[in-house]
Amino acid sequence: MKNNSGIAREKGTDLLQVRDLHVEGFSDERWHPIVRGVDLSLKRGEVLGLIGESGAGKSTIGLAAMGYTKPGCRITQGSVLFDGVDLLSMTEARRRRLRGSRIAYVAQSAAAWFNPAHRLLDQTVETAVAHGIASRDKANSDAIDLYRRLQLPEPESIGFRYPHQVSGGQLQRAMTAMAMACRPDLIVFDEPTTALDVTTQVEVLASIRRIVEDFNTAAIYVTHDLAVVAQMADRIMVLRHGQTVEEADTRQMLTAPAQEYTRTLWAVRKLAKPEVQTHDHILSIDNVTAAYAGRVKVLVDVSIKVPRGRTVAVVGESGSGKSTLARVVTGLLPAMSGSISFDAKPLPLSLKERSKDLLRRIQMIYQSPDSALNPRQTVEEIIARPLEFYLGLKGQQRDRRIAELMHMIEMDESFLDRLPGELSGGQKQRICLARALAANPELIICDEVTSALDQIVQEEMLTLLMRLQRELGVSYIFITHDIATVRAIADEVVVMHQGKVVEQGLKTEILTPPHAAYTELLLSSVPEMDPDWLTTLLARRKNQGIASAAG
Amino acid sequence: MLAKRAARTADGAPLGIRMRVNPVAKTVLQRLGFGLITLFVVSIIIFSAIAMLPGDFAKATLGQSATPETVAALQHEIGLDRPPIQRYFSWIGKMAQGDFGSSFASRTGYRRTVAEIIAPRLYNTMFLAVMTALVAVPLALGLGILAALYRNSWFDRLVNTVTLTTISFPEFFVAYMLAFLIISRDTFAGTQFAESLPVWLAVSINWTLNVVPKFPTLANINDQTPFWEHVWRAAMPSITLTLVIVAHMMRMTRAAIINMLSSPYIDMARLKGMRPMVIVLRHALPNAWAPIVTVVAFNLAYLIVGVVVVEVVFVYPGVGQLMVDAVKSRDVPVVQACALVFAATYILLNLIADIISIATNPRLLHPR
Amino acid sequence: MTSAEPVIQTTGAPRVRRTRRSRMRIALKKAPLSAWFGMGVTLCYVLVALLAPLIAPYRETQVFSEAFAPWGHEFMFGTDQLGRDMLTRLIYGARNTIGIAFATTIISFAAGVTLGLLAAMYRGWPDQLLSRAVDVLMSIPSLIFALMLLSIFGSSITSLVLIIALLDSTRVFRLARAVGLNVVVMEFVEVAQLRGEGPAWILRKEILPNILPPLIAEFGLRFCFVFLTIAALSFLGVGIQPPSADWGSMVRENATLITYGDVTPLLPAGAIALLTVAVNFVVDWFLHSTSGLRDEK
Amino acid sequence: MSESEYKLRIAQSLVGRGKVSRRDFIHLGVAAGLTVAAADQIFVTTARAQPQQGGFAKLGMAHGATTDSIDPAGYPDTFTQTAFSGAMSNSLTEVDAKGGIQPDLAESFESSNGAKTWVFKLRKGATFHNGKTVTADDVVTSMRYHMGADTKSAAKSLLEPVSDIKADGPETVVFTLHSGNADFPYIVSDYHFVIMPSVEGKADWASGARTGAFVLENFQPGVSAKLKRNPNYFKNGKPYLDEVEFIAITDLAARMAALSTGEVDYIGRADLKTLGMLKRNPKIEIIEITGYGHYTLPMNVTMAPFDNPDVRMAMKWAINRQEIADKIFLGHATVANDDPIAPAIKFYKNPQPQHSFDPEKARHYLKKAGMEKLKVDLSVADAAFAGAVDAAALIRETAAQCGIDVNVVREAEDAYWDNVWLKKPWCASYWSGRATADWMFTQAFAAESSWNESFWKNPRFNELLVKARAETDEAKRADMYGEMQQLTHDDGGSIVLVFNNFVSAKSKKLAHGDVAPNWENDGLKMAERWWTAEA
Repeated sequence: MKNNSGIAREKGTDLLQVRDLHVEGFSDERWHPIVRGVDLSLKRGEVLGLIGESGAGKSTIGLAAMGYTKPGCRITQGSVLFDGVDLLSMTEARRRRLRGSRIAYVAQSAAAWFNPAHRLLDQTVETAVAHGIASRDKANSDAIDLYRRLQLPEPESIGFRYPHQVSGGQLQRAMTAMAMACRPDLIVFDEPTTALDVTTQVEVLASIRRIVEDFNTAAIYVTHDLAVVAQMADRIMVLRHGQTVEEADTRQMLTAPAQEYTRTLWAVRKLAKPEVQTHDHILSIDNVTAAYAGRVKVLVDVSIKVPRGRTVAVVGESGSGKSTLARVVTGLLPAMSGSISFDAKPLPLSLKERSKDLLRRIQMIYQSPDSALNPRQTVEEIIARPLEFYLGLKGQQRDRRIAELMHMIEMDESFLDRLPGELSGGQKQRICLARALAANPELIICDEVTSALDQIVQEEMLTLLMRLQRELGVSYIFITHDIATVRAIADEVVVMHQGKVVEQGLKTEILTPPHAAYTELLLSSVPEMDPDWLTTLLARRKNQGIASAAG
Repeated sequence: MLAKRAARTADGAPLGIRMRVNPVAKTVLQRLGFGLITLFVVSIIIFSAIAMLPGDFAKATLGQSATPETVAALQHEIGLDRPPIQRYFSWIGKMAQGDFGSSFASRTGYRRTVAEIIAPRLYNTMFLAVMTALVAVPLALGLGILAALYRNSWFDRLVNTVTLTTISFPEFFVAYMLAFLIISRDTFAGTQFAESLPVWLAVSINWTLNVVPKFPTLANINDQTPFWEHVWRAAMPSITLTLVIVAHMMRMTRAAIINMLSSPYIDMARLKGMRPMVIVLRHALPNAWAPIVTVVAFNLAYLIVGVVVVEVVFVYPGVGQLMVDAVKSRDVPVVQACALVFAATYILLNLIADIISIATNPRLLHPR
Repeated sequence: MTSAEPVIQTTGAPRVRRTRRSRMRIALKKAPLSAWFGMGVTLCYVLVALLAPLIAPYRETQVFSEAFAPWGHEFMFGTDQLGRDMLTRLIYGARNTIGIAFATTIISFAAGVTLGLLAAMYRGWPDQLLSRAVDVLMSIPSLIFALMLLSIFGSSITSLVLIIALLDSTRVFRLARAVGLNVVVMEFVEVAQLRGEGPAWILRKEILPNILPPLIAEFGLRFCFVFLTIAALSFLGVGIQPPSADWGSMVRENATLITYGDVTPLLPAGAIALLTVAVNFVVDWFLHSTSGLRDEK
Repeated sequence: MSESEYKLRIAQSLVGRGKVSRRDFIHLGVAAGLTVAAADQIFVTTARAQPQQGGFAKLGMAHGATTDSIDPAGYPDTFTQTAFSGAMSNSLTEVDAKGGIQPDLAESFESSNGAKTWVFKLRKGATFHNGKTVTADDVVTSMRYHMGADTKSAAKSLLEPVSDIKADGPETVVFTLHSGNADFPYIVSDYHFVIMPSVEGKADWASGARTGAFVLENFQPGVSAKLKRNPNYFKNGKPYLDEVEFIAITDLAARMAALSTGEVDYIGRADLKTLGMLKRNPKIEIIEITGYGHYTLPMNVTMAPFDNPDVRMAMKWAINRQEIADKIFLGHATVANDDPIAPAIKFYKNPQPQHSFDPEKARHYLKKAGMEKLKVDLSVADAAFAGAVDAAALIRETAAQCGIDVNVVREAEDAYWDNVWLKKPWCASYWSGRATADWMFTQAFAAESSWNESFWKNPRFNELLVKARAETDEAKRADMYGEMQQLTHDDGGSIVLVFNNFVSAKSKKLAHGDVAPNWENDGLKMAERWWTAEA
């Protein structure tokens, strides 16, 4: 990896050379190009970062480097020379022998990529044993050693657990151990920390970086997050629409990107909204405690006030109770105790007790538009329903309003008879927004509405939301885990941790020190566009003795 | 904290004061409870159904020639003169003590208990079911796995089409066709059809027919039939049933495995350089057990509960025929007992399937 | 469920606007040979069933003097034991058998899907009650139970249809409930609930369209199994009433001929089998193309 | 006749009983001037024709149910009748192959007092299977088992004419009848009236100890019954077989297959449809006996529309009996004329005119009944008789031409005799026939009979029935029976379609003498009368 760790790394001979790679994928009954003529080369012990938006073809290239394509894809052209041999022209049996032993893979979501039926240890050593590299016993003790190096807790016994019994961060490290089991020459990391909380991400990044350095393994690190890749890679290649945009050393890329496109990759970070303080509250949540049937309390004594026409950002990691808060406000999960008032009137806690008009005034938008939109309804049907249901609009009136709404979300009417499956992620999220707006709401709860989107799309979405707030005076509760998003949109910020409110107040108050301890941990864990950020952070934490928050 | 607790769970060590019922035990207890209720309701339904059927046992046996006094005398002897609700409660009272009661065919000094009537039949039914299952289940799983492994190959298509065809015919038709094969051993050579064929073809067909063992078309066994003869005599019904049930299980095995093959961890196994057979057997199959076991349990239940047609065709004395006979003669205690045996079989097999589903799923077996 | 989202993100390719009909046309164009075969055969059957009086050379029950006439010009497949034209019987058999099986399946689906989805939506005690009731029904051997019920209510076509539908609806219930459970947790259902929609609307507009593929597939399979059930009931003597021609009874009546290698009983049995295989081919393809279930390579 | 020839005759008869070996016989034959080949040929034919001892037979019965028992109060069908009555037991008399009555367990019988008193003398030395000697008391107890208020016997009505039974010493039984009945010995030959040991004054049926040719070894209701030879049987030389097994094969196709594959040596009620194909099998013989059995379609005359005699007559003319005989029974039947008395039975007189298919006449009678159109339900199942459903389909077609809409209701086979027969207004039925006109009429047409399937109560008919029974003048009796047959033909509620032939099939491994016409399975006595033909 990078030399700044102090250990001199030997940059050896060429290990991997990809030439003029073309990959196609089959969808909508046609073959579409995914990768269009990409070249890359990698030396032994070198880490290459592949970065781009979704659809840029970065994961496909990562897999193609192993001579592999996902089902429904095919390599149509090019060569992949691994250690001088073309992976694409060799027999399947030979490729199989290389995979796992000399080239290994670490996937984004370890929970899905680990076989749920087998213990971690069995999966870790499987490659070594199957390829005849080590005996079962030797492989076992080596695996335990790897667990230890990766700072997994209880390295002796953790291997006897099943994947569902360990946390996401641990699983990601176990998968790294699995990839390391045969001491491969090359590991492809495919967004290994994207699904993790920021505080966990720091730990995993540190572990991965160390072990790759220790064994001098070459790596391809695929991610959409420039700040993350900056910590890991020696060189970065920016991809777009399956083609190389630019390629440069990490530092150079960060300080002086040659292409305008590269700059847009951190677009959201540039958004910043000046906050406005208001004392007219549309919603006030007082001492609310909530729990799912018979389980532990998910929200404990939470009080939050939402100013009219403004945005409250609720920040927290998974398990902090922020999504539960949304369910409590909508009445899907009636609070056990406490009260909620809306527009200065008490709001019935349960959905069933709320009038149709009350329901209309509070709308919600979800993180994943895929599951929030009925895949069997056209855009028109989706937007029209609230108009008919709440406002009783029919015929021309209805059509006119639909056109207005489409205009509001900056989409044209040709989309109206499409199905959600035919829209991009950003477009889908806009439809969700239009559906919420159709009800003429006063408060919209946005639950991680941008976190599934690419940076540029996120930026557009956030800008749209802010414009609508200016024009319509609608209030937002904006639930997110991303600090950049908070900076971009919030007036007030609520920090939540383990079902409790840690801190709340105006945005600038919260985001500038001094912080509460948890806020400090959260904020400091957000990667920055500085290749030395991780090294510095780890050193500082070591000094301060901050305990790792996530195991 | 969390990790430590999970570790102890994985090691199987006691979990401390907070009692956590083993998920398997919990399921078993819960399902057995529901099972008892189900049996109770089944007994009521069956009892009412027989009560609604025209005629009763006395009329059914005496039928044609009986004078009203004769019928009344017999009704009194077997207690049919009491109101149905009273009869039901006295029956269930005995049932609760494990007494299945006596068949209405009993007479003074000649008691035929339901248990002694059902026992040999149940043995026969179980014998046939086990014998068939021993062949059909491994065959179905094997074919399903191979079909999944070589999906869309000619082998896959062949297996699919053949099994599909066998379940597309009525059961009794399959049975008669098999019987025809056996008869053809002796008679094929003399038929007009054989004469119309070229000699070489007729000869080879005849040869093929004679390679088939001459299975008996009559599977009438009794309690004195020796074991291997029982196997021999039950061969034809067993083959028929195998043909009928293999398709379902095989197709489900294939579908479940192929379904698993689209999981990310299968991609992972491929990226780890595993051989296709290893991928199917070690990575896909363990996760596909639940649907496979469910469909296997369903078919095993069918082997016990639903084979009345095959029993009739091959004259195999199983519980199915017994129950039909008993319904015919309105022999309520026997019908009730058969229905309960069937229902219990169904419930138990489903329970076993559920237990296996839990046992093969670490998420359920070792909750966090 | 939301399999419409392609796994592969295409780059920059303009998305084609499609109507439902054009989507269907593309799917059809892609259908394998077996599916085409299946659809062709099924269509033929349906046409034969609908047009029976026009196609059939004779009346359904018309008796001619010669019983067991050989195949030939006058009687294409010969005559049966009473001297009725075999071809005519087969054609009318299609009408009766398919009609009854169709009616039965429709009823069992109407009941099974409605109850199954209600159980999935409401959970709690309605679900428990319905599920346990279905357990009870399923634990009674269905063939013998059908036999008893038919003896009680008489083996008219109406009671035959209703009884088989009742016993069949248990499996439909289970399937509908299972697939329904997958859909009710989707956020778009929650959206509808938040909007304040009534359960009937949610069921019809939000859930049902999303579970149609497995239900339609199951419809095809159950439709075929109804044939086999009716045939088995005919075997036990309580099938469709003569002189209506139905394939199950026709096989049964001539079953003894099989033992002597006579092909006559093969015709109705073959008719049942061919349709079952055909429907299964269509169902296989349909399931394959609508579920994300992808056979690679 | 030379001495050698005479010796050969005797030897021949001995061969028949299996007492002379082939070698000895050929030796004798050559001595009598025959060639070795000729002598051998004679040996073989004789051995086939004459009963020989030993062997084992598997007999496939068309019936059998799990509720079957050895209780003679029941015996609902051919399985129990052939196995438990015919093979295992004896009645006082039996019907021979020519339809005559012969003493069985009785040695002789005679009547007095205008056929009102009947005296039966028992065979000496006849014993039960448990070794107990048969006494007159056993006979009295056995017969009383079917009599009295609390009997559960299906044959109760047969003994209703009996006023008293008493033992006269250990070997004589005296029956006193209410009125004279010249045919009484026929009645006691019924398969229900088997003789059982008397234990504490009660008939002991449950132990299975009877007098018959075979001893019950194993019985599984609804499955099979295995019996082995009774070594102490009172009839000399009988039975020939060492062992018989009765197997219940209710499925027709299964029965045919079982015979074809040699699983069984005999099947009752063969499938007529495939008889031609079965005949081609060189190992199999068809046995066809013209019996007393007939197929009827009883109309309940107490229910509309059949309470109108003209409707009944219209129905009788609306049926094509010849077509039914040809198509359903494939010629194995004789067209009947709504008269249940078979041509072979004494006092048979064919009533006039012969009913046949005549739409004109049918419409005429329908009009006479004041109807233009008629819609009736015909309840059938193949349980009534094989082909009943098809016959109904044919009737539907012919009746339609007479303006009668016959709705064929296919009933469940399993409970047909309980649910349909004697319950539905019009159904199909089968009678295996009775050996005398009186018996047939008394059971199926007498007003008080519980088997009066058409519920027909014609006063003149019932008056004649009683008179004819006691009449000793044969000519007067003939007239009376003739009039009764005409009455059933003109007014009766039963449509008698055809007289059937008992068609059964056997493997050539089994041989038999003349087959009795009274019941199926050689008068139910096949186990006792048949032998294996293998040399």
